[in-house]
Amino acid sequence: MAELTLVEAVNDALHTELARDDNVLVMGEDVGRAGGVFRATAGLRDRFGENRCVDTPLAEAGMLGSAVGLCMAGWRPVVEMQYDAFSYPCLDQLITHVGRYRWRSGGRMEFPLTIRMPYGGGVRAPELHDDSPEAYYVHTPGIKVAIPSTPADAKGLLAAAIRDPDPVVVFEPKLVYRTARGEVPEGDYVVPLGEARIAREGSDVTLIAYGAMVPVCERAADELDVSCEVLDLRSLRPLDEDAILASVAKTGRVVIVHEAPRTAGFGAELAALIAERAIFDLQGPVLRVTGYDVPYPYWTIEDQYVPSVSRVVAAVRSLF
Amino acid sequence: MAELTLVEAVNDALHTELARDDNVLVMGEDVGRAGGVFRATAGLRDRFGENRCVDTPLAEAGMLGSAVGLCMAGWRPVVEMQYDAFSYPCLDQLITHVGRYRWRSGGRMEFPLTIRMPYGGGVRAPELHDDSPEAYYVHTPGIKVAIPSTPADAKGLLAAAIRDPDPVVVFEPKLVYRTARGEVPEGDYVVPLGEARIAREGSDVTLIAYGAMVPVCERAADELDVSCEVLDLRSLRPLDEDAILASVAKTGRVVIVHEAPRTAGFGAELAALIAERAIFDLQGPVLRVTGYDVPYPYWTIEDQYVPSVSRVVAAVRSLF
Amino acid sequence: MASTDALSRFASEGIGDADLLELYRRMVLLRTYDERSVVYHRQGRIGTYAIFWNHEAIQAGATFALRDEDWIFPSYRESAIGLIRGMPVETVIAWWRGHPSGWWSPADWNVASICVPIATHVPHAAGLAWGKKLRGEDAVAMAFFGDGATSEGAFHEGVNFAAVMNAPAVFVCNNNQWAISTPLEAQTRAETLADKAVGYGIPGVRVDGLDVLAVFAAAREAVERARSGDGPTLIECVHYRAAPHATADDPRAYIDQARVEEERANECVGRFERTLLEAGVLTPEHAAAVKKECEDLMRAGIAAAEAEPAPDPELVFTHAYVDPPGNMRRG
Amino acid sequence: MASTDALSRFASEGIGDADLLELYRRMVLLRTYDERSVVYHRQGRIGTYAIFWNHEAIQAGATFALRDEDWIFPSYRESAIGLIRGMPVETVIAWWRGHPSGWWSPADWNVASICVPIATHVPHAAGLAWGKKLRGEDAVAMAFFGDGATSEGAFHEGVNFAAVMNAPAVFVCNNNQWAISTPLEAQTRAETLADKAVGYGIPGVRVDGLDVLAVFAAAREAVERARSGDGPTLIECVHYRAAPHATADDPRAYIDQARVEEERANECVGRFERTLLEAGVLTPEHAAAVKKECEDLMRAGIAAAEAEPAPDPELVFTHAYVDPPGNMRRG
Ligand SMILES: Cc1ncc(C[n+]2csc(CCOP(=O)(O)OP(=O)(O)O)c2C)c(N)n1
Ligand SMILES: Cc1ncc(C[n+]2csc(CCOP(=O)(O)OP(=O)(O)O)c2C)c(N)n1
Ligand SMILES: [Mg+2]
Ligand SMILES: [Mg+2]
Repeated sequence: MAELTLVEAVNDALHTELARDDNVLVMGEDVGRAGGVFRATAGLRDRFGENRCVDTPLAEAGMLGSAVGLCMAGWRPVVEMQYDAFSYPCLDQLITHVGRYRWRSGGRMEFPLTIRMPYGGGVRAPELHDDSPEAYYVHTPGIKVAIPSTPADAKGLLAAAIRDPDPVVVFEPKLVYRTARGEVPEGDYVVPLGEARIAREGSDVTLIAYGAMVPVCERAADELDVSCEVLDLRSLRPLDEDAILASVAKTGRVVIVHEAPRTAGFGAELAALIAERAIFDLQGPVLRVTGYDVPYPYWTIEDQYVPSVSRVVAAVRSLF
Repeated sequence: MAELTLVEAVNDALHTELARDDNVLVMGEDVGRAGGVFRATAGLRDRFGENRCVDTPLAEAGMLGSAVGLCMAGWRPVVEMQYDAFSYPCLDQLITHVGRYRWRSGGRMEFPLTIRMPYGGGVRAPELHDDSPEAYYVHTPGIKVAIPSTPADAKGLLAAAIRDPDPVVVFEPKLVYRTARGEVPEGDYVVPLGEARIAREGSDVTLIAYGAMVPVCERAADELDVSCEVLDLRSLRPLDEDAILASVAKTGRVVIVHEAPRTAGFGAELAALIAERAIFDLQGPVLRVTGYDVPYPYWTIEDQYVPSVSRVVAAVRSLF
Repeated sequence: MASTDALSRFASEGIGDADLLELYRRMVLLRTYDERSVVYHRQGRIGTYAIFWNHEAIQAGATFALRDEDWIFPSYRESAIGLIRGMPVETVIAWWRGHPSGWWSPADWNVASICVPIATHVPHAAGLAWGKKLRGEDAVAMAFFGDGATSEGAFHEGVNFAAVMNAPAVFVCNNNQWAISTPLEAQTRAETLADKAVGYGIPGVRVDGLDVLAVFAAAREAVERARSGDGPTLIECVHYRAAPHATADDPRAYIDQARVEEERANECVGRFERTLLEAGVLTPEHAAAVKKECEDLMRAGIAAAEAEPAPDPELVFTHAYVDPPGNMRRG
Repeated sequence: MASTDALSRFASEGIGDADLLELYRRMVLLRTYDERSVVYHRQGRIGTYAIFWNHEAIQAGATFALRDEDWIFPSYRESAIGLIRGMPVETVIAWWRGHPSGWWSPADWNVASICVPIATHVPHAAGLAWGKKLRGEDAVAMAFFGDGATSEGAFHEGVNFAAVMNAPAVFVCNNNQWAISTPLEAQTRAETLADKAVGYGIPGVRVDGLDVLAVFAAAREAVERARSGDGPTLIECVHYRAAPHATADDPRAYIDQARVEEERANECVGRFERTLLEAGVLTPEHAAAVKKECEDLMRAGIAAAEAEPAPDPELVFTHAYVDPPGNMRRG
């Protein structure tokens, strides 16, 4: 066990997986010579060569589109999108091809590619360095989505994504890239997709979150006098519905937290799941604390936008 | 009043709005010489000239990106995407610019552009002619979304979209382009965004739908012995929350129907709204009847995918 | 006429009569597929169909330069190109019937899936070619797309990727001068589409898209260049769309029919046939036999396609994931 | 040196000393803005900042060919280009401080918003130029972007649109030969970036990006071409990035510092200053006065930016819509 930051854990996973499987290849903008703008791919080019850690032209659709072709040639590409909002040019390839090509092949070809990107706000950056695009990805059939909140999960979920036979998108909470530190198992380490983590046991209310909102919920739990269960989803598809329903059955109260805009965000899916499958367990409304349906704001006021401990606390209090 | 098909009503709206405002301009692939692959833009080029109804190069991002520039030059562009799935290349411009540019200008510039496209399945077409992408659009801040189900609304909502000072996306249900016929007011006719339509009054259960799923819900209501209220949203953003909550308060039972994949589809937002604001009105779970989280299937079995009358009927029955 | 000289030139290069007759057979096969399909559509036996009449010289000529290990990336306009590799006629017909038996595995034929969204397969070809090269495998990727496709960002990003990666790719542009109803001059201001190669630092060539031997010669050179490690080539095959875009389309609204008639009079299969007859490579009997063989193939193909049992509704779910999420079936 | 000849040539064309001194002032203004900003960043007074040191000749030279009614479409690399139009220093500083007062209306200055996502503003420039032309208004659009930007589909689609629409647009590529850590040869295989113009059927020119007069001359020709209805031009301004990509970047990992030192020795502002001094157009006193004036402007600017009251949190919602949906504030 080594104590690593979240971004170091990502780097560790990439080193481990490239060493483990010669078919794994990392590609993206500035991943090679520079080792990534967040250093997530540091050391890969020196260790595995420029053909296993490739600096591509500046073209996200070209990156993802050629990754589809790489899969056809037997590779398992790991594509880095430099930032959340800079992944949007690749959505066309994602929706029209990445999510459909296995289906198109009558199930006889696999497209085991991974897309990973830093996401989320709070980093005092110019616009479009703060987005939380997970809903665009998780709404797309054929795609799986994972979002770690701890260094150990950052390693384990990325390893699971790279080994998964289907396309997986991993969103890494850049806000805690360097501040989240924790014990990370060395060498082979996989956290299976689809298993939520109970970040904190509780009995009065369930806080459901992922990524950088997990620590926010934990801090809110500290402030609250009621007993909060904090559920860290870790994976949005596959989704650990049992863990959600079990917790709701126990507490009867739910607050869902994410940074993305509210309308048709993933929180809506969680609320819908609960409204369909756990309606009679509920002792109150299913609340969401989310980003607003407005462009991500100027960073001097971004704290008004990103769900805060106090907004989560207020939502929980309103349930009692 | 003339009796028109839905696509004729779209064409009528375009003729009316281009005649009404010299700043309105229609652009897209094959909208000019051919009058659109569905004839939605027929006659515009002859009547208003090739500069008011422009055949563009085959480039959706280029179309929407230049429409942003056209707005800066004082135009009100109406951009046709030839089919739902062929709009995906424009998502980057939509998310990074169309939804944000007014904010970026400190509210001092307007981007009154309209995107319109045929959407939805059931038309026995090759793949990617069947998608229901509304969730990608409605999740995007700064964008409004309207979806008509009748010829009159197709005209009135498109007119409202073109006159609206904000960017509006109008999805036209291509399945009923030529089969939905109805009285359409001649000349100036606007259906305000944000007002749902009660397609049928009822007291036992509320069926919420839009576009081509409205007639499906109406047929289901015919088959059912319980009294169904069918709510045609007409506009997803702005959303007529009062109409939804009023109907749920009356019936206490809800079935939401859309063609798009289920996960994080707009139905999730509707269920989440109800779970948050109407939880104590509910006498049963909030159900969704939707497309599945898989690629839209081969057309010989697409009827297994698109919500059918019998699936809606079964969902309603399960509530009693 | 030039083509007979071409024949002797090819002969001197070892392209013998057998090869020419095989090339002829492939053109006839494609032509027969296309003409029968239009009839099948009229009879309601297949859905909307993208007609490739008079595009056969491009499709047969370009792929004639490939080996079986090379990959083909077709657009909807090249839907039947797999026939050249021996793909069963019923497979392609089934695709146009929306029947699951029409979905093949690219790995089975080294023919990628029919690409419906314009130009989005161009980066796939770049990636496949690059990926094969990285593995030290000797395979070339050949992508087909139209004149309109060159306006898409996906074309630009894909060709640039291939060029930068020095990938063994050949980009074949079917310049039929129309994108549905949009003429070439509304698509680009460039003198030629081959000019676009300059911006990627790769060779661009322009050939008569109705001269199968000219297309083949250009493709052969491009494939050799790719194989020998010198990177991609862009080939512009110039002709003029002499049929509707698809069965649903009525071009009379926008194309001058006189021009279309001219084009039809000079159609590529008959042109090659005349050349071969003239050169004594082909006899009328052989030509008739080839046509008969292809018609029989089609007859058997449509019969087989129509004999397919109705698809299992379960197929809505079967192929979405290797390892499907639990809630996939909820709807 | 060539530039002195250039001066006389310009003089004969009516570009007099006053113009040259104004051009010099603009370069010094941009240089001062950039150098002070790096200091402000170190002092924690602005956020991450994209350094444009030694890009001043491109920005000042190209825009010197514009009239006030012409539009400028900057990338983050041209964040301060509005200063040339008289935009207050504090506005640009505020942008880098993430303060709402840094967001101007493009219509106020005919300067579009700073474009952060690479190349996505290229189609905006095409649309603006096309739209102005449709209205019969005489305005040219000039877009700035980097070498890396030419790999994006948005660049391709935007330039092609402008070419097809014969729009009065000028595309200025700042080829500093690096996209963060990615060198030009990993971005394109083309001989030059100006070559890309061929594929769009428009003129492409290549100039020394450190020679402000060469950039101005090329821009002036392109602007005249656009204004006279002959369509867009692509101008490649070649130099070499002699500073980090941004304050957050450490180029020592990937750029040879010796090369950077060479470049710095030949930086563009000093070069132009020497030319003007040599030609007797500029005196050391005047040069000193200009620098002082620019430093004062910066001092006033940062003071004004820092004097801005903390933004009203309500601004999270204010500008999203003209006519906001009712649920906008729910979160
Ligand atoms: C991304 C995308 N946009 C639009 C369409 C609709 N569409 C189908 S074919 C076509 C024209 C294509 O023209 P071209 O590239 O010249 O190929 P051709 O049909 O002439 O072979 C269009 C616009 C599509 N299939 N994909
Ligand atoms: C679409 C998009 N992808 C990635 C980025 C991240 N990024 C910021 S600057 C940059 C390099 C740009 O290089 P170039 O176009 O040469 O311009 P320069 O920075 O050299 O002026 C990258 C990749 C971005 N801003 N937008
Ligand atoms: Mg064509
Ligand atoms: Mg650069």
